[in-house]
Amino acid sequence: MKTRKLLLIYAGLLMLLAIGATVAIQFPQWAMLALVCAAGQAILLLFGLAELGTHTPLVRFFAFGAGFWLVLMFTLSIADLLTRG
Amino acid sequence: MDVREQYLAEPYQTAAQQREATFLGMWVFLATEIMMFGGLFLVIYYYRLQHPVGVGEAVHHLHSILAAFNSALLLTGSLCMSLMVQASRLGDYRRVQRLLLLTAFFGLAFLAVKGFEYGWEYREGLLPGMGPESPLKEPAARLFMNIYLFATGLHAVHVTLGVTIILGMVVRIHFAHMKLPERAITLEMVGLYWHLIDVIWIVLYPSLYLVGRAV
Amino acid sequence: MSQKNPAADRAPSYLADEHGLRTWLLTTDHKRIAILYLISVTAFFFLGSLAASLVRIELVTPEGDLLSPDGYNRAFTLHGVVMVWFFLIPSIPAVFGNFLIPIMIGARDMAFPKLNLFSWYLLVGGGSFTLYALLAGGVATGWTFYTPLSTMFSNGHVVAVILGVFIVGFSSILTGLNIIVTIHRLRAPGMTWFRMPLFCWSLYATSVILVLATPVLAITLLLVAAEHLFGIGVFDPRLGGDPLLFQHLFWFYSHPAVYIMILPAMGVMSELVTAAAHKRIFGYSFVAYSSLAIAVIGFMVWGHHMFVAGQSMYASMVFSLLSFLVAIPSAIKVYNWTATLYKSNLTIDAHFLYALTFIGLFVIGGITGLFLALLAADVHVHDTYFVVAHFHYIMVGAAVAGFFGGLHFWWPKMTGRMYSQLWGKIAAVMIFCGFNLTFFPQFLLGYLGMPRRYHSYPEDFQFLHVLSSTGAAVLAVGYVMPFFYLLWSLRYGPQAEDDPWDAAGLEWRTSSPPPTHNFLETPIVDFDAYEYPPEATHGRS
Amino acid sequence: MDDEFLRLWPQAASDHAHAIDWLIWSFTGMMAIFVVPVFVLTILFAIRYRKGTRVSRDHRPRGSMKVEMTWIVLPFIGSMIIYLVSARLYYEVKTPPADAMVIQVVAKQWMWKFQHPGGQREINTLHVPVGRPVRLNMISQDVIHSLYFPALRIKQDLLPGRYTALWFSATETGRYEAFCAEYCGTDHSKMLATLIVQSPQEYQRWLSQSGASESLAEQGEVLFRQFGCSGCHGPAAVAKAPTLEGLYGRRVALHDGTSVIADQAYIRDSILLPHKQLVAGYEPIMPSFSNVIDEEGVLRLTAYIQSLGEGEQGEPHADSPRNPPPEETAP
Repeated sequence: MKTRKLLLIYAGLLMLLAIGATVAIQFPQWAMLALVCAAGQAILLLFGLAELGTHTPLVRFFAFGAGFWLVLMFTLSIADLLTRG
Repeated sequence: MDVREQYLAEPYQTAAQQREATFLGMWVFLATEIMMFGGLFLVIYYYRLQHPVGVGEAVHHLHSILAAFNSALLLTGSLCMSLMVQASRLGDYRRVQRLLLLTAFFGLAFLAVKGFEYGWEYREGLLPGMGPESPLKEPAARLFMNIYLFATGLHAVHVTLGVTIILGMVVRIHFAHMKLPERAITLEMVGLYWHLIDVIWIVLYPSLYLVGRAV
Repeated sequence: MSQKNPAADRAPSYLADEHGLRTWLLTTDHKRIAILYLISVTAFFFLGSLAASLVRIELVTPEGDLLSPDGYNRAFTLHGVVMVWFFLIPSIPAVFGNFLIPIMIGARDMAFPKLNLFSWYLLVGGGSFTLYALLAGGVATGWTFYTPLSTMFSNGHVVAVILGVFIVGFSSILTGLNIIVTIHRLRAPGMTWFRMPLFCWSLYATSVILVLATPVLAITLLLVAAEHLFGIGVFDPRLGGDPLLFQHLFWFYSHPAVYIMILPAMGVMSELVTAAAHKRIFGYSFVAYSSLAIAVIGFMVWGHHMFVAGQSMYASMVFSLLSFLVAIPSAIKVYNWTATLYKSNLTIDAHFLYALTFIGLFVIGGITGLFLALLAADVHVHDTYFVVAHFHYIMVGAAVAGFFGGLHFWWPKMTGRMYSQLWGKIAAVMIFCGFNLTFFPQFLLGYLGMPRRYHSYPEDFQFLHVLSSTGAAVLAVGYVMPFFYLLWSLRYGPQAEDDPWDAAGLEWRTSSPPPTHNFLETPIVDFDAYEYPPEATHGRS
Repeated sequence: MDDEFLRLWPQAASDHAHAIDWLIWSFTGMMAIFVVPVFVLTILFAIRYRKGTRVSRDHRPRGSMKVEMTWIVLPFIGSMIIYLVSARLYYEVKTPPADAMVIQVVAKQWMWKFQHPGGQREINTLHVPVGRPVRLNMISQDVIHSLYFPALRIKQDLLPGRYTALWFSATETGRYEAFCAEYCGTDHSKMLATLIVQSPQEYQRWLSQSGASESLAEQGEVLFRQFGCSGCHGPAAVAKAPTLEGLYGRRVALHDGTSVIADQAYIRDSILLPHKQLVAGYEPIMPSFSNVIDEEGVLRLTAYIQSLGEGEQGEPHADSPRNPPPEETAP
């Protein structure tokens, strides 16, 4: 992972951060876009700087495994909140 | 006998086996950190849905531009950490120490800006308990400020922990306890932990400062 | 002479090769750490039982006269906290998991030995911290710490107990992490996933739950401590906080936690049944996958604790349906154990009596669990003694029977000594009878409407309570007996041979007690799990 | 509460209770079909295949997909049938009939306070007429409690900050125990109540001589003036505030474009958290009364507002911005 590639990824991260922040502050109704930018930053950082791509698939499975259970927790808890009526 | 074999921990037969076990162990630990902050994110988004008006008012009072600058600090820290890991693989002691100190600097800068932000909010009376009368009318806004304080505080504790570990690594290299590139894997683990702290802040920043601002 | 490992020219056993307190307190040998865990876990078990006997004596009379109301509340809270976090969760994974997994998969030690010792210190550290808080005044919130009672209306040592449980939570996270990495990376050559004993499968599934659920408990308890200590009100109803959010977060951990408690016992059961039957298990892959299925579906069902707590009707119906789904893997396991006994070559020893106890009590516990999953029935029996009886049938009837069964099964391997079979069988029968006399009347009490955590109750429940308390006395004697004849066997018991039960498994192919590095040279595994000679008579030359 | 020496089955005082008992027995029966074979076969195999018995043990089965599938699918189908029955019963328990008589319940640490529509107030006892559906509108003032009637087989938690409902229609007269089922602190076991189901005549006689001077609504009116609500919401109001006549049960358009039915929860939130659901076209000038009025006061005010005339369901409120005559919204 040459230095130039790392700097490129870093620039990408900063750009995504800038986009997310400015959009959310100027047009609050589009604030959800900031979350999309954040997701992009997270994946870019994990695969770029943390080199998750080079590790064995088992490690990658555990890295994203936690996400599966979080999605579970979110959907069922918020489903209860929204259908409380 | 491959040079890396000498540093074989007790139960392992081959270095590759130990290397993969270390990565798997580290990522399982990082998964527990993600689950812990996951619980906190549920609290944040649960209350966003339950009290949109109150949360909107609280988010309106937060200083999101200052926090954006703070996020940039952490991203730079992550860059330095990756450069350090790359240097440690080449065994370049000087460069590794310099980059480690640079990362620690960015970590401390993040904490300093965070402290300044807390002070600013304290003077505005936003923080719970002590401080002047809170300008927030909605009780749900004060509830959100509580969550904001707890979430950023917990993250700050993790950043402090990360900075102390980095400084510990610098000390170990200084007294030549760590031979590179054989023991580079330890530095890679510290790098992973730092990247995780950064990922958590990347998601925490919009969840607290950006989404659902009062129009 | 069918000596299975001729090369074992008496390499010194892990107990004999070094002596002195330092070698125990600074050991990184997974077998010694398992013994350390066994001692501390047994100590916590007796402390929890003391609190339970206080509760049972109190309930003999309708009006609360032994303890003050607050004293009673602190007694059942102590019983809950100590039994859940300091006995049931660490018991089988930390004691038998640490001791047996490396040997069963042919490894020399756990993946991170130093981390293993550190988790034991976390257990003892967290334990003593909580012990001090519980004995110095304790806490009167129940082990569930429901808000706003725990955050705004409780004056006990809430924060101290929470910090103790928080520390012990890390102990179980690190144990889970150790087991996952060990099973993934340290299996002996030839030991594929489907040649592994089912005990390893169930401990792997348990570790996945341990690692993923415990952090959510950590954050929930931290939020309660922050609210109690600094007034950072996150669940404060005055500010619009929602007590149901706390219950979602708490039960998201606590239901998987009950699977952490029962899954390892199911693993022990698979070993006990196959060893006693001297036969391959019926449907190996089904039993193995059912452990993983419990680990996955176990995370989706927590809402059945909140059917009457103000949860939305539709969410309750979804949780009820999922709760029926999670019962299927447990049913598969029980049916497969029963089918294993078909055409088996059965020897009935003390440990097999504990296996029979497990099957009998776990089935009743599971069925009453389905009663609670039934929406309309739960509205009636939620938070009554029906629930108390249900989870005691599972935790005490099944999980503790699994722990005792494993203790009696692997005692010769761990200590190299044989205990008296007669006393073992008497204790098992006494535990079975005492248990049923204690907890079956509580089903009737629950359906009659006696609520949980009641210090005094109407007179017409007294007869059933007296029955239950006498049963508790019989159960207490049953639990104390193993303490005597097992310790007695340490000094006076005959020397155990390498494979006293003629069982099949890597742990029975090394000497007992095993040498420090388990095997003189890493075994090559070329046989299937539970490979017993097909012909009826037993004898392996 | 005829306390015999030993009672093994609780009294059943409502049709729902009998339905629950039937559900329990049928589920027990079905589960017995799936469970008894386990016990029988375990003991049978243990005796028949003991070591040393002369019995054929060749071609032992390693497992069979067919057998496994049967004991997965059959119990699941059985459970699904019972699940649907219990889900329907649960739906009935959770949806009170519209014509039910509403009784307010406020739980406080270690006592129950009941308030009848006619204004009668009781502590730890609840008189209800037999055969008539009764809806309990419940809230807690401090921690979570849970009102539990074993004889009616129902219970419902009371939450601080949110109304929860529990309804029943008792069919047999008599006195029945009521407990607090959710652990709520020191005297959790002393927090008992008695449900007294009476014939309609007895109930009327009890209502008349239980000395309620004024109804709930009249008590609410007293509070309405005492806390100065009439200053803004009254007919001769100087400040601009939504009129309350005919508000109850009507759909109100909110500031952020959504609209909500003005039920008890809406009115309670508007009193305690005025800015939470701001009515469209109004300024957020109403002060919060959250630590001024307690829960019982809120219930009385709500009863008073309800007595100002029920709005028809669904027709938007008179002065919502959709059809406001211009001069009326001008201050």
